[in-house]
Amino acid sequence: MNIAPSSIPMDQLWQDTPERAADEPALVIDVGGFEGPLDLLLHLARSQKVDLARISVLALAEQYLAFIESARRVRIELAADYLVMAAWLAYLKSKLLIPQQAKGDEGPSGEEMAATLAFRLKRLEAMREAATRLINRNLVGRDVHVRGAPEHIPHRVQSAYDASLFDLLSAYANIRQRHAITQVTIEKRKVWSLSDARDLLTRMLGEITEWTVLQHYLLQYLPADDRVTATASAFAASLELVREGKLEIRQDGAFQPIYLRQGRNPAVAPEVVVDAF
Amino acid sequence: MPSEHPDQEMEGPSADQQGDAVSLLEAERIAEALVFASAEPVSEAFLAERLPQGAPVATVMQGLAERYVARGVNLVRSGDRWAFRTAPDLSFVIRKDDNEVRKLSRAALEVLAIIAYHQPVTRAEIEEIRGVQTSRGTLDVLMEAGWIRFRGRRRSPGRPVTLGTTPDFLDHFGLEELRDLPGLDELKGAGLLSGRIPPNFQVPIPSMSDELTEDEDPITQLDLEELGLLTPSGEEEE
Amino acid sequence: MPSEHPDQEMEGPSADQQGDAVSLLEAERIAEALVFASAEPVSEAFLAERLPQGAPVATVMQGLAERYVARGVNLVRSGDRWAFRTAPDLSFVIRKDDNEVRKLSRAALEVLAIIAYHQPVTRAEIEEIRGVQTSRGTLDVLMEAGWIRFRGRRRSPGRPVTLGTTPDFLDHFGLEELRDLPGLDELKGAGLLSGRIPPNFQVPIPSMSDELTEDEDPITQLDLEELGLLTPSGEEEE
Repeated sequence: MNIAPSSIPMDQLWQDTPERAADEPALVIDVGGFEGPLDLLLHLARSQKVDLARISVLALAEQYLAFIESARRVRIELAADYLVMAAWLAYLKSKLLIPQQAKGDEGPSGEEMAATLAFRLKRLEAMREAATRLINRNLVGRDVHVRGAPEHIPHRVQSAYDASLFDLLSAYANIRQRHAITQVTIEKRKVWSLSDARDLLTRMLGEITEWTVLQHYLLQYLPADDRVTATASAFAASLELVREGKLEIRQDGAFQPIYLRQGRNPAVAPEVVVDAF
Repeated sequence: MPSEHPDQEMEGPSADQQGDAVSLLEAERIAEALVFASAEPVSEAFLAERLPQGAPVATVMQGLAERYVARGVNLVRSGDRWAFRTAPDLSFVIRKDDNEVRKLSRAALEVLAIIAYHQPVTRAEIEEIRGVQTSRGTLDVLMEAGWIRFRGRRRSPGRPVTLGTTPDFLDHFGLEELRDLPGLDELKGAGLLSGRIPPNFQVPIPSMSDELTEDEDPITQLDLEELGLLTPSGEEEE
Repeated sequence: MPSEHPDQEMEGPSADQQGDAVSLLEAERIAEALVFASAEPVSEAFLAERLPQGAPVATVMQGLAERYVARGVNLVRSGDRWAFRTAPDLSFVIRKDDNEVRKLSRAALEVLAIIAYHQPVTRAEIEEIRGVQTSRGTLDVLMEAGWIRFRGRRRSPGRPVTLGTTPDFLDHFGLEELRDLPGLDELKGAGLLSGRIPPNFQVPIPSMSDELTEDEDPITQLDLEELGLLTPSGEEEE
């Protein structure tokens, strides 16, 4: 990767990066060449040397958590994606280890969540293979060649002018950006909130139909300095999400854990099909 | 016309056939000239406008393609466009100094594959499959190369824009149709091109113990170094 | 000497001939590909270096030239260099004007993009967005390309003319409707807009109907004449 966000040294990850505006996407840190937690998981899964369809998700989760722990022991700061995945896997692990309850409204079982994860890994691996097969085809300019001395350009002349949609959109983005950039207000990067975490998770795993006390797991993986602000912004963010109907909150009593789950008005259609099981 | 009965010419089947053969040959020559003269593929619509009235473009092109099948230059189809290309087995003789092939990053290639196999696909769906945000410089590189394009909008909340591949993608990767994407049918059959877990997707009940199974190794410090997360001299502080 | 014993065929002289025929065909294929892919006519010395050891270049090229003699493309020699050329009797199909598709200037692209996103838009509004004056020539080019049109007149002081895009615009850029133009998030996602834009930055959703908005009046024949777009006797093109 040669793109700016991934080339930021890891030790700067939790420091202030004032050149980043508030609406910049979350940092994608290329941990030793990995592109996100799913990529890392896929690598770990391969080291189990078994077919992805027969993989032990529990063992995989433990490997991942052990990996994150070792990184933390030597104070390596990891990108938020990796920590949120760790929280989710810790939660998944706890569900897999606790015998299945009969309660109907507890959302997907640990086994179903594990299946979702295995499916996503399998799908990512399949796309990797497809990409390899594509690039190994006979490519124009590498394996096969075009006429070296063309005599005409066979356009069906409807307009005497040519431009592509990409040209058009680039021109528009450029001109708008050139005039907007003068009014940029630089905001300090805020601590990532529960809703950030939720976005990250959605990206990694699809819509979470049952989230319960993930926050509890999440806090374990936050850097110590950020825990207080994260809790505060998490609460504010979750109220906002409730108002938008994207989240439901339940608390059984004062000082009891706060349960969260996807609301009735999700931003995108749920991806996890629980009915299939 | 070599017919002995000029006044019956229009009715005699052999005269028709002969006439057809002549005009078919002529149509082939014209198509050959048009496609040969162009570096980029030529659409059937473009050819149809220039071939003799009523010439069956598909038949003409099939015939021409057969003529070139064993030659050093082949006539290939991508979508509804045709192009002459050097035969793949001869790539070794043609060394172009200026490598015309764009070097794609691993991420860009992966995104391209996802767009090709899952199209029409939204950016959010690509990110869900890869589990990471698409970094800037990935989609625009693919658009600039002319391999992907905005297709339209999904009829779903938020009406997100969908992405798909272009005719140039087919040409560059030597595909006649999107159907010819390698392994497409298997992937479909395995349910790996859907956003949903196929009902037959089985995952064994995970073992309930913390112990590693026989075919697992514990993660060691060395592994972390291998993964590039730790420098070999990393100190353990806690 | 044609062998009468098929099982001895490999030893007879015809085997040599067969082998020669194979290697001659292979040499022809290689020469064919090399001449095809080269931007310049190819010298026999260049070919000799790349053909199989000892292949008779002159014979190979003669044979290849004969193969193409009645085709739509001929292999021609000038001096000791070889090149493919369209058959002289077919030069009429390669029309010169096919090459005369001009690339749109950056200014024209900008103006077209602003009209597409912000329509109905007046010339003054375009200038406000671009920060520079738009030359008359730029609008003329876009009109000539058939991508923009006068929509009407804004009901505001000076009654400025409003501009919009045409159906040909959608057709050319592969859009089904104006709403398919990507919005703010999608431009950002594709890496076209950077994240460093102010919070109040907006990308308009283009108006989706050809009908005039409430603050537009239809354009009349008289208006067009006033604008100098039509000579008084001119025909309306739309």
